[in-house]
Amino acid sequence: MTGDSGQLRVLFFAGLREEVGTGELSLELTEACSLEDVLRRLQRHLSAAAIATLTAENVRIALNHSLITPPVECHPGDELAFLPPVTGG
Amino acid sequence: MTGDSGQLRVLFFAGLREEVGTGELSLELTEACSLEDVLRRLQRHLSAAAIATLTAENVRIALNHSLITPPVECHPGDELAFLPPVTGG
Amino acid sequence: MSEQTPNLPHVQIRVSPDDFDIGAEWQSLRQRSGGELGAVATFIGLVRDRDKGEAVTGLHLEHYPGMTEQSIERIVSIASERWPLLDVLVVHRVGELAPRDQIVFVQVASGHRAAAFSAAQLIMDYLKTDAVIWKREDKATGGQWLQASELDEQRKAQWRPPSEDKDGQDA
Amino acid sequence: MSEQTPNLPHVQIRVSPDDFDIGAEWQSLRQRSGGELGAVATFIGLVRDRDKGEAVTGLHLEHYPGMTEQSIERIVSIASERWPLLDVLVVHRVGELAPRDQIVFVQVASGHRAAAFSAAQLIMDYLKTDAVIWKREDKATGGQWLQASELDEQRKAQWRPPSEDKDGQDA
Repeated sequence: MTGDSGQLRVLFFAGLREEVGTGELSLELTEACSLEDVLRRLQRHLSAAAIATLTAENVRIALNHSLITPPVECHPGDELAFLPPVTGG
Repeated sequence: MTGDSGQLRVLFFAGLREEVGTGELSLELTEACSLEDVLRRLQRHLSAAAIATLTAENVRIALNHSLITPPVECHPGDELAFLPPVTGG
Repeated sequence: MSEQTPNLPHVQIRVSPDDFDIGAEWQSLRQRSGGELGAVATFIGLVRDRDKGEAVTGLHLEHYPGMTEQSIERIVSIASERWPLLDVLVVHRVGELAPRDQIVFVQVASGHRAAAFSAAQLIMDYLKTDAVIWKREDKATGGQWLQASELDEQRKAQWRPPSEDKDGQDA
Repeated sequence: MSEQTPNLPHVQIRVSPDDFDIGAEWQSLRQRSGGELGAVATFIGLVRDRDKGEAVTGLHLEHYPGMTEQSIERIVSIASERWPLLDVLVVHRVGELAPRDQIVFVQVASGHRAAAFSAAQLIMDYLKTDAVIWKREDKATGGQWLQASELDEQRKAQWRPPSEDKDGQDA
């Protein structure tokens, strides 16, 4: 599940991808950091409106393909994904 | 639904066909007759054991493709069928 | 592409010794359907090679031409009065079948999945109890005419409309 | 013809832009199955051309490679732990689809019809609520990301095992 060390891949899907304007960002990471730190760093790249949609109540967060509930630590090489409400079938 | 006038077709299916030894018998009929009359006339062609299976509780009777409950009258040209328990699918 | 009245699905019932081709039936349904087709539920029944631990050598199916088709039409009507269906196909084979042979195919099309699934399942449950078809299962020890089981009767009874439900226990 | 442990069905999950061929999938299932195969329930979902009276011009489906397949595997496990299944195939398309296109195919094989039907229906109900897939429905007035409806959630909840049922109202 770990990719390039020193990077945190951050993924956005569906409506979040459209809102953010990209499906993927990479953050340089030299050590473990909290989800709050990640959001703080994302503010440099994204609009306040985009940050608001990422932290909406119905958005779930996956770390390395597993759903997680904060607080959580992200490590270099991890993949963090923001998932709006799903529906298949 | 009516066939040759003057005849009553009598049909036997599945286990009844095997028991009776044939799938079909024809009785000459000049006028309406009751189901009891039909059974009485069938006794000339069939064994007592066969008649017993025809009149078993789980055997249903159809006249011209419609399920009926005795008493019922059969007419020349009618088709009478003895139906053991069904199962499709 | 025929126009469909919502409550009058296109219905086809075939009872014959002929085998059937699932892919061809689906292509044919797709071609005659419009853009309102959203959900198709199907069921295929096959001859199993064992029953209660004994090898099954074959299945003999018998029908009453005319009355059998009528009995299946009635079953399809029960389903189509209950759910908004677009298309229903029931194919039932008769004659001599071998283990692994296809026996029955039910294909139900609707706008939405719940109607398609429920209708296909109701039709299969009623075929077990109400279709005018007889089956003899042949084994080395002889042939036996099958009957709908108590469980089959219970499954049919579960489809009883809530309005006929006296004790109000239906979920 | 592979040997199957009763509680471990042969499972295949495919998430891709590729269309699927119902007839070929059934032939392939038939070839890899043994004589214990008695019942196959399938479901096909298609893109409808209208929604709430408005024309639908297309459907855009998005997935999260790896996590999406995992989420569907979990759904199939719920079904296969509950019923004795022989074989399960789930094909889900992603990318740009047009009205009348095939979206999803679920094919469940079992010895008996009730298990096959129930499992196929549970899988479809859970795909609506739990599969990690996103759908944008495009109309002349714009695109809208879909969500599982309240009814979808209720349908999923109905599959809750009786043991988890606090008030004992399940039928």
